Amino acid sequence: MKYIENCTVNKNEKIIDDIYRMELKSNKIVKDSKAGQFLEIKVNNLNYPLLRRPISINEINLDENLLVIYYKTVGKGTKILSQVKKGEKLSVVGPLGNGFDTSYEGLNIGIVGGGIGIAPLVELAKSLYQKNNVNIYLGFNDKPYLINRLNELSNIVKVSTVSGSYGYKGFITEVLEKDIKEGNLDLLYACGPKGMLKKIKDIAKEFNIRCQVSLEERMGCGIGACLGCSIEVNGQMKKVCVDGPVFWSNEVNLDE
Amino acid sequence: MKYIENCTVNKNEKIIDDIYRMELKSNKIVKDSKAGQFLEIKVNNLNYPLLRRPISINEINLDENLLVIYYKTVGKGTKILSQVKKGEKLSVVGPLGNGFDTSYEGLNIGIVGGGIGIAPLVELAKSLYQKNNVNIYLGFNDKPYLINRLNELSNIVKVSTVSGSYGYKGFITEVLEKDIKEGNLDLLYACGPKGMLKKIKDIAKEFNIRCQVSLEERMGCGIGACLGCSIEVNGQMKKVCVDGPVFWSNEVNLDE
Amino acid sequence: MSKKVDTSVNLNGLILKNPIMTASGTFGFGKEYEDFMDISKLGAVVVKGLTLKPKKGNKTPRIAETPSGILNSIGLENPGVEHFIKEELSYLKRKGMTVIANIAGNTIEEYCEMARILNDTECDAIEMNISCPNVKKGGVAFGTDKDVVYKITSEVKNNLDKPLIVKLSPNVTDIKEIAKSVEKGGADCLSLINTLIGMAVDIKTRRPILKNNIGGLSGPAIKPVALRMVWQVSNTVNIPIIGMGGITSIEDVIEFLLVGANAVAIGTGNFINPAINSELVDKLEEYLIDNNISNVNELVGKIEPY
Amino acid sequence: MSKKVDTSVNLNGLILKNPIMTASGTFGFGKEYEDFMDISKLGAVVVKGLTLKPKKGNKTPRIAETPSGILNSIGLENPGVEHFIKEELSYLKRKGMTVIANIAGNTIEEYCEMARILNDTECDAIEMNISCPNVKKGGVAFGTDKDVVYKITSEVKNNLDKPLIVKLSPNVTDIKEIAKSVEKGGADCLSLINTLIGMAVDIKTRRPILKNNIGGLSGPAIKPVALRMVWQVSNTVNIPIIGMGGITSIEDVIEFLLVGANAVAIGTGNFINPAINSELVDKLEEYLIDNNISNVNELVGKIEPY
Ligand SMILES: Cc1cc2nc3c(=O)[nH]c(=O)nc-3n(C[C@H](O)[C@H](O)[C@H](O)COP(=O)(O)OP(=O)(O)OC[C@H]3O[C@@H](n4cnc5c(N)ncnc54)[C@H](O)[C@@H]3O)c2cc1C
Ligand SMILES: Cc1cc2nc3c(=O)[nH]c(=O)nc-3n(C[C@H](O)[C@H](O)[C@H](O)COP(=O)(O)OP(=O)(O)OC[C@H]3O[C@@H](n4cnc5c(N)ncnc54)[C@H](O)[C@@H]3O)c2cc1C
Ligand SMILES: Cc1cc2nc3c(=O)[nH]c(=O)nc-3n(C[C@H](O)[C@H](O)[C@H](O)COP(=O)(O)O)c2cc1C
Ligand SMILES: Cc1cc2nc3c(=O)[nH]c(=O)nc-3n(C[C@H](O)[C@H](O)[C@H](O)COP(=O)(O)O)c2cc1C
Ligand code: FES
Ligand code: FES
Repeated sequence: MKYIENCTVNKNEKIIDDIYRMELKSNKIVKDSKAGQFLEIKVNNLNYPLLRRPISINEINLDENLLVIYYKTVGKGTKILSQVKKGEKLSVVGPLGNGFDTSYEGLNIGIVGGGIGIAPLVELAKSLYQKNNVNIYLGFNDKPYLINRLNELSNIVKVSTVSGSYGYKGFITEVLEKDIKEGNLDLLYACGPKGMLKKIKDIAKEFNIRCQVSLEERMGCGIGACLGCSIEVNGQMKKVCVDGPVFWSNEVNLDE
Repeated sequence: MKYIENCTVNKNEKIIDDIYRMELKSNKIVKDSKAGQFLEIKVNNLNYPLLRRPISINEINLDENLLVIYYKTVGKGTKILSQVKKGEKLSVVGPLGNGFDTSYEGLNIGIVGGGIGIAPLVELAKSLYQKNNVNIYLGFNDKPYLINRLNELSNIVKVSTVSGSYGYKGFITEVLEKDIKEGNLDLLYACGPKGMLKKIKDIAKEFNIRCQVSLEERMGCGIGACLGCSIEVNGQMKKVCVDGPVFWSNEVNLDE
Repeated sequence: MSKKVDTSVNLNGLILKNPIMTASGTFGFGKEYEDFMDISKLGAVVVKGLTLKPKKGNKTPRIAETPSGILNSIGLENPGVEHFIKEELSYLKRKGMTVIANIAGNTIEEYCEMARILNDTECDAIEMNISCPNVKKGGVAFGTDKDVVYKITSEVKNNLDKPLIVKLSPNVTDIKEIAKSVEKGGADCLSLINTLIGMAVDIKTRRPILKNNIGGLSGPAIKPVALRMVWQVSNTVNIPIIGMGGITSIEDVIEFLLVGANAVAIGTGNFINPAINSELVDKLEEYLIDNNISNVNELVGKIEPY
Repeated sequence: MSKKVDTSVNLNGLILKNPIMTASGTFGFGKEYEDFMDISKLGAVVVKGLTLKPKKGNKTPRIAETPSGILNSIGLENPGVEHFIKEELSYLKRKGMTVIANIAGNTIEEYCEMARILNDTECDAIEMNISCPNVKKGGVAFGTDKDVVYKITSEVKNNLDKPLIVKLSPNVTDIKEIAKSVEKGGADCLSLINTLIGMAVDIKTRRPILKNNIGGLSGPAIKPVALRMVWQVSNTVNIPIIGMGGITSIEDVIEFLLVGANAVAIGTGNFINPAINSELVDKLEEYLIDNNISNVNELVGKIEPY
């Protein structure tokens, strides 16, 4: 079930540079949410910016009825979001999308994230950890974040930065590829920039590993009504907002 | 000289019902301002609402570099203004308009205000009081405001309310007319709803008293460039934003 | 609410329990909104634009945001008219809803064939989109030439017993002229406006934001143009008008009724508030009660121009 | 700024030191903005639309706000072309500015007469407004019929030695066709877009907000339509284009240049930020430096469509 809910902002703080963390109080959406789903947030109550902004769920906190999100300020909408104060209310539609398929046990799992795409991996790790052996691979440009939280929810976290300021210097897919070659990953999950997803899709194909990728697409409605986000999946039109955002990497075309 | 200035909001508080008072810190505009002039305020930094809002100067406080305004929440712009917090900044253009002509001494002056039109009369009374005998006439629907402040700046303040909750029950123009008949007013100043201004114009004409009225018009630029606010004054096109907002009542047509 | 008000409207024989409709292409086939409201409250549902055969539409990105508006270049992705009849129509009819099928074709004959097919179904009326700016061989020419508009309207009408609504493109020099041709062609009702043609640019990549380069502009930004066109057309023709373009509030609804719309449709507004359609049904009733208006039709065309 | 960049543009012989201009009707005769900036920094000033005789314009209200836009129905209030020449032109020329006189007429002969009068002055070019939607007997017909557009352009050009810029109305079915007629008629440059025709309604009084009932829509709301039209026209004609419609930021300026505008004009943006024009001159220079572009013309038309 999807809801429109007026959520009170419980916290809104800068994490590093242009990345912010927000806690939203929720009574309805929080109860139906799962890893990999997203919210459509109206950043103010004006007709400008007009559309809601799609933001992934970072964590579902059922004890305190909180939905946590991480977002990067890239344009008008996210900049306005970063100025919202504790106690203010935001209109949120959710939970949206299919989420990750986490019905697995006893597997060697690789979770790969890049940049702001790391946000939804926390709830994902939560739902896989302990039932599986969870290896997390995180790629940053320069400054890492969320590493401590993910350490609590996995067997190992490996980090790379392009600048070399932390962890391996280079792309995280290089670390992943090395591990796959040496070790034994049964299943991959990935979220991050398109270039990274392409590379992971190729790796998954080469080594014949199943891989779920979370995609982004410009959205009108977020609920399957406008067909703004349709992509071809296995020859059929699928909506990123309801049939995704998570797809099997071998079924989607990432080259366009 | 007109300026664009980023003014910090020093105070923003509700006075009664839908009437708010705001103090703006100003270093430039405040120095060149006079009674009857106005400001063009951008209520947020978005393209919606698009235009600046014209608001009269209520008081000029040169000691503390403050511009005070009173405003009524009638639509989107003023509603957003009412939510601005102390410490935030607003882009203000001003001082705009001709202001009242206050170059008079030793006269029996009547200052008449209705509703939110009372706001600019404070600075006006300040500039006339003590050089003249200042009688103030204020008309409200129900709840009065600014009476105490105006009492400090005048010889007498007379008040009416339509509801009868305070002062004379009825229109303030009735009180004014009675005083004119009995006493001896040499000069009138008026600001308020069009209906009130029309009545005062008629009274001024009947008793042959000179009268300055402050008008409102929908504005584009506020600085004389767009011709959005042009009205015919004595057969010539005049701009409310630069040639006004104050005109001699006998020269303007208030019937349209 | 104790007092009863009459919100029903009669669009030349097509009776709606209230004048609040959904705009084609923004409400899917209705189901998508069922988590947010009881869709059977609505005056009518106009479904996504249908073509004779299924269509995959344009490549993404298909949506771009603009100041108080959006551009779309969906390109009429739809499962085809047959699929609609089999899978979607009966579901909506079982809920007792008034369903309007929006159709788009590449040739007059295609429009006529779809009209014939839909004529034998439970759908309540057909809205003919002669204005979709996204399909290269399609809409544009049909919607902008008054003679073609007359021809297509009269031919489709000949193939149809159900009410025919013709939806106009705003991308024309003289909307009144087009509206007159539609009326002459025998349409029962007009619907306006479709989207204005626009473009958005990404200065970082130096490419258009839409893969289709251009798209249709909708949302609050276009409301002034829509109001003007509805007003001009309502002063020109005698058939009823469904007004749309940028509606996001009850005040917007009243504005459209005042300038002469007999009913209104909400498009982009659904994306901002997915419950807007049913909220507007309630708010319209409240507005009528608060303003002592017993029948919504009393508002239609009641603007007093200068 | 140490590095030097070249911001000058050549509009078919009319050379501007930078491509930032003011849009007619939004910048008065220039003086109004002198408290806010050094107006001599601007590429050119396009003055308020002039008519042969002084005009009082329409009744107020003449301005209405709409979502991310405004409607205006000034109705060409102006002191007449003779007054302009005597009182305003020399002042601007003494500041070394490039001054473009915008003209509007009721007949082709009136346009020609104004062209002849202005030809003998110091003004640098003439922008012919064939699109003002506010004057009932005027603009509309001229700007929307391609044959009339050809005729008026060529006749005015015959009466003029100075560069002739023709300003197009967006309220047409096919802007490319009109642009071609203007080019064929011998114009040196095109300017687009003028305002879209719109309407705003006050539901409390049940009257239009504008005394003129309808008005011209400008501001950010129309930017997508303006970009699309500039793009289409720049792909159609070979004369330079001055692009405008909703510019309020340097990003907007770059968008217009990319889709093919050789220069840009800022209209409604002046009302929101009265210093915007001179700020954009600085920001354009910064943008070029930051992006390692040595000449602004390198941006013109550099969009890569799909
Ligand atoms: C399913 C999904 C989940 C996402 N999760 C997150 C998240 O957890 N944290 C985060 O920081 N970002 C996330 N994004 C990206 C985020 O939606 C955009 O960064 C954001 O919409 C940009 O808005 P803006 O106003 O700041 O930028 P602008 O560029 O001003 O936005 C203009 C328009 O483009 C759209 N847009 C711009 N970038 C994107 C994008 N990458 N994807 C989709 N639409 C876009 C906006 O929604 C808006 O409609 C997600 C996107 C999707 C589709
Ligand atoms: C010279 C002058 C001085 C003013 N001084 C004051 C003052 O001191 N306190 C105060 O409360 N109000 C004052 N007003 C009126 C004030 O400008 C409007 O109430 C305000 O602009 C409404 O904005 P809104 O967004 O809330 O309403 P909306 O109705 O949403 O505004 C829509 C548009 O109409 C314009 N508009 C609406 N009402 C008026 C109006 N009465 N006059 C001019 N434009 C209007 C707005 O500026 C805006 O462009 C003054 C107006 C003028 C012209
Ligand atoms: C995403 C989207 C898809 C649309 N698809 C169609 C369509 O298939 N057929 C049609 O006639 N109109 C279509 N339209 C136009 C709308 O029905 C409506 O005429 C227009 O958007 C103006 O209304 P609005 O401003 O309320 O959105 C579409 C609009 C949008 C935004
Ligand atoms: C108040 C106002 C007055 C205008 N007057 C004229 C005019 O006299 N002549 C003209 O050619 N265009 C006139 N225009 C149109 C502008 O020059 C410009 O083409 C249009 O506003 C689009 O640009 P913008 O969105 O930046 O305002 C006027 C626009 C406004 C807002
Ligand atoms: S965003 Fe509307 S269908 Fe996906
Ligand atoms: S508001 Fe622009 S001239 Fe007065």
